Amino acid sequence: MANPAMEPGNGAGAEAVPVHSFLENTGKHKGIFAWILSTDHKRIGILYMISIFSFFAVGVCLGFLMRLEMLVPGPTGKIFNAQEYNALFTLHGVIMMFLFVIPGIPATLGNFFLPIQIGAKDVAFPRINLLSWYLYITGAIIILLSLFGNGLPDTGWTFYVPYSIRTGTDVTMAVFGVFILGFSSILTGLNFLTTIHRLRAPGMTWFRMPLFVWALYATAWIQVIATPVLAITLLLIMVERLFHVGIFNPVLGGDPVLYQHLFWIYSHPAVYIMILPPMGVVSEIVATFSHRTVFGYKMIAMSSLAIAFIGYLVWGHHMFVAGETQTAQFFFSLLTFLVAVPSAIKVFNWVATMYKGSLDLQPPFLFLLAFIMLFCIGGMSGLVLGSLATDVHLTGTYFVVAHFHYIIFGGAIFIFFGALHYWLPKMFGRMYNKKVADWALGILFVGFNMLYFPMFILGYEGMPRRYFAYLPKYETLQHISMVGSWVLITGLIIMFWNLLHGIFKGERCGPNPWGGTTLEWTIPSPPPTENFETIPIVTHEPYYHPEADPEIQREPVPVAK
Amino acid sequence: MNQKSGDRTLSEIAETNPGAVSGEHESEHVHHKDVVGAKMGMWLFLLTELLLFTGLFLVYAVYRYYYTKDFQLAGYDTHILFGTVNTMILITSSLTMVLSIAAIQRGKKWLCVTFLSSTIGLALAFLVVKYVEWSTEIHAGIYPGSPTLLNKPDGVVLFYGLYYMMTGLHALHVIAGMSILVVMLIFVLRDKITQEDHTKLENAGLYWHLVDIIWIFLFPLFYLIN
Amino acid sequence: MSLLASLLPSVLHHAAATDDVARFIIGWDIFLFVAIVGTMFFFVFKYNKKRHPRAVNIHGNAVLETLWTVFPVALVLVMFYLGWSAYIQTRVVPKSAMDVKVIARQWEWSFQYMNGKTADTLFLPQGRPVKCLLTSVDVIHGFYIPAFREKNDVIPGRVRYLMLYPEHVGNYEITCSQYCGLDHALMMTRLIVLPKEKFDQWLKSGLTGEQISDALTGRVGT
Amino acid sequence: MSLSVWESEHQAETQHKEYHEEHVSYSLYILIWAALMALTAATAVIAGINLAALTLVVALLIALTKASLVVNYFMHVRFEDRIFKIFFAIAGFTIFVIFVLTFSDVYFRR
Repeated sequence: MANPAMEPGNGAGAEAVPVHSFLENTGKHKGIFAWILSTDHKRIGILYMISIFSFFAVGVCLGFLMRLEMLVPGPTGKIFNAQEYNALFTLHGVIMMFLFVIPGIPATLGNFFLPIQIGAKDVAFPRINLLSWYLYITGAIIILLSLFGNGLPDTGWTFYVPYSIRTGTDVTMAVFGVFILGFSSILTGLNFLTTIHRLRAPGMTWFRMPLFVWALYATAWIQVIATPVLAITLLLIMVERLFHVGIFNPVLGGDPVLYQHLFWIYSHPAVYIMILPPMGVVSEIVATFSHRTVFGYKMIAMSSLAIAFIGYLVWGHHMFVAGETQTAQFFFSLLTFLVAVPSAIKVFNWVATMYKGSLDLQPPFLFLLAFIMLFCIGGMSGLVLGSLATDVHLTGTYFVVAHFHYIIFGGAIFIFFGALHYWLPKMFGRMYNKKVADWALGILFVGFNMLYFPMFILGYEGMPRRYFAYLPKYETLQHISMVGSWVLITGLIIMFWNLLHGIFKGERCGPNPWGGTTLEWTIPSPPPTENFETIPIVTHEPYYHPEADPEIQREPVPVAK
Repeated sequence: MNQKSGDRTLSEIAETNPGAVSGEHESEHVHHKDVVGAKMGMWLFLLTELLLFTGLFLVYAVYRYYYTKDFQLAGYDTHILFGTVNTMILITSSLTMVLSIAAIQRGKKWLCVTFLSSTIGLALAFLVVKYVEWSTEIHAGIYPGSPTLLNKPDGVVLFYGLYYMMTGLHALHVIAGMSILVVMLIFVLRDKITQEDHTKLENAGLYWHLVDIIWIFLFPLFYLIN
Repeated sequence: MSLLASLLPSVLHHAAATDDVARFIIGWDIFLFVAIVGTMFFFVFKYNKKRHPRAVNIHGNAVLETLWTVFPVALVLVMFYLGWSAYIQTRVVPKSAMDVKVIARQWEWSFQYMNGKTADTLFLPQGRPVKCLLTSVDVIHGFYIPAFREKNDVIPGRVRYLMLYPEHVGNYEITCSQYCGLDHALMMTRLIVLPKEKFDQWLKSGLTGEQISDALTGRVGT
Repeated sequence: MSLSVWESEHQAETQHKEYHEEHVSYSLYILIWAALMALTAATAVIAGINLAALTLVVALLIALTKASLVVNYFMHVRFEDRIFKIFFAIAGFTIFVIFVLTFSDVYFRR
């Protein structure tokens, strides 16, 4: 097939070829086994998607209940008592972090599109890919088993010692679940790294890779290098609880702050596991809907690696008030400010990509606009927290809660939704209702800001986080925030209903509804099991829009015959 | 075209993806061997293991810095003999491991089996020594949470906490490695690992050497403090 | 610009300095946000498919890219410096500082003075620097006085310190900012700054509730 | 088959280094083993001598030497592609960074 960018929307040719899509081609197993025993990266991506969004639904409900407790100030205990509330925010954090955002885009859309975008038939280790899904499910089940233990864990998702050692609730189970999830993450990471190194199609040089692949590459390195540190830290908590070894227990001479170091050595880079893949998606979407090449391709690619690297150097800013020495505070604050720069560069590049483009305001692009706004607010509030004087005041308050929800929800998850709107037509060959998608985004955007923006103000006023009760002076803002959560959930329900309706009942769309130029748009929708009938030979940059390059002669994409 | 070394060259892609080249359509995924890819995956996994132990080494370093005196005090009581013997056992097992790979590369199946069995035997010997060592300690009343230990200074408690944690985790890796080697032995006997295709054995070997390397560092940290 | 001050009145020099840093950073944030998002929507409007059907490929611009790398670096360095220098002032312990032990336990605060007096409300004299020595008997807590923009974690088995410079007589909140279990949200007490002589009186023999409220409102009590 | 076409087309790119099947001799392995055993004996003996603060440094240097022998020869990194060395460097550098930054806090604690 020729480059569809030259004939946008022309999908008729693809349907004429008698190729079975991966959805129809069940392989040697039947029914559900055709899914849970499949080593096809596309099917595994969808397995991940189903499981991840199920847990997202649970996490959202927990978050909704947490906001509901804010109906009345003070410890009235009308809705939840303290213990219940503490379990709520712990489970909300654990589920959202470890079961949703960290696997998030890499495990779902990364699994699905990484091999296609580099012109491969599958990932390097398809069976390990399936294994990592099983580990994910095992970890999730173990976390859920803590529901039936001695009480729901109530430590917060950070499992800070010595509280996590002392509490009588079932922390061991939850920690063990996260430990298993870590291995799932590691295996995904090493699979992607090997895939990118070994399975690129002929001509797919490093600087011809789509930026989504670059982002996944950087992410995979963090997964491989950082996750083991979390694994050992959690293992130490389990050992501590089971055998009273005393490694972090201050009663036995241990240092609780050392635990925080180890925890954040992983968990700060983990923030970049969450945000780098969405940044990659943004680069894809902005190039496709601007109908021109991205501005500063190499700069964006390199800043992914830079972020992955500098992300390792700043974990200490989570501990500014934990009594770090001034030397550590100096370096960590300085480096924290520097990590802001590559992210800023990316934002500038994305906006510059719109310059002299031909902008097509389709739903994915609108999600991108929302992302840029929310991510800017999130990132810029991070500057306030990176500065020592203000961090001392604001850390541990609602300001931090607002900051990371703007980054992770407003940033990562909004663009995850955008990515769904961008790629679902490719995955299932059907288009959702675009009008409804626009409305859902509008409601989400309003609800999101209503929910989280008041938290910045609450934080500056001194409202600490993880409080099930609050002083009456915070009541108005808490109520605005609570109503915001209802609006947000309405938007989520409309959006998911629209997407599901689109998947099953939507109009059929061609292989390239948006006029994208990367390799996934050259194959039929939904993709065939083997992705490519013939492995393509890549001869040009990923966002090659010949129509935007009148001076360069159009040359067709050669295909191995 | 900056094809870096270690990345797949075109001929390799063609080799491992014949379906891709011939254009024939297959209904099932067919996965061909990519030897360098398999090794790359294994190395990345080994790096994660390295980072796993790094966490523990970091904890050790910090506490050693906090409680230098206590650590030296506690270090007197570990058994340098057990440590040295076990180091030598593991180093020798690493040798037999590479020799078994060298043998299969030269097509000498039974020599490979001999070396591989000795590796497994040495791994077992390591565990036996470890067992004797731990029982000596436990007999002396030194184990996590024991009254004898809790009466000692904080640094000593931490030293032994880390001692059990780190050597214990290492012993788990020895057991895991040994189990893998047993599977490899069966593969060699059943000719699933041959002169032509011995990547599995090589990767198992890499894992085994990593276990050895970690011990090389544990040895001075726990047994050679005076 | 008193937006921040209206959120939470600053009661002392350091709090005002913190607010200044926040004002500087948030000011730049707002400017950059308007600039970036404004440019973005301008492009969305101007280069809309309908108005601008034919895109032009632009691969990059070395000057522009250098500029928007160097400028943010310079800007964040300034921000870092301001934050650091405002913070470091609060870590200096003057000779005249008075020591107070702050002991946290689940879920209450207690304060111990040098003469052995203990209290569950923190009373401090106006105009004298105070060095709070923080320690915990069980888990990690967070000693947080929003009006002072000051906070430090309270760690079991370790002693950390926090400097307070009470400049004005008043009654301020103390909360726990580090999650510490069941009643974390209820672990609150007050910081009461008294005129020097009233404080000395309290330290020696104690004061009645009425005397304290008199001292706070500035009425001349007996 | 188009395979041959590819090969001729991209002859320049196709380095026939292929996968390394260099056969390291048995005797080299045994030599390395002997060195490792000698170093183990040395480190155990040195531990008996009082070198004060240097004890740990010497012990760790010996351990590092032993580890590099194992990595380079037993694990073949010496004969491996450059990319494997880069991977190793990335992990090593990360470990270094983790230690340095943690100690930027811990070292100044007392």
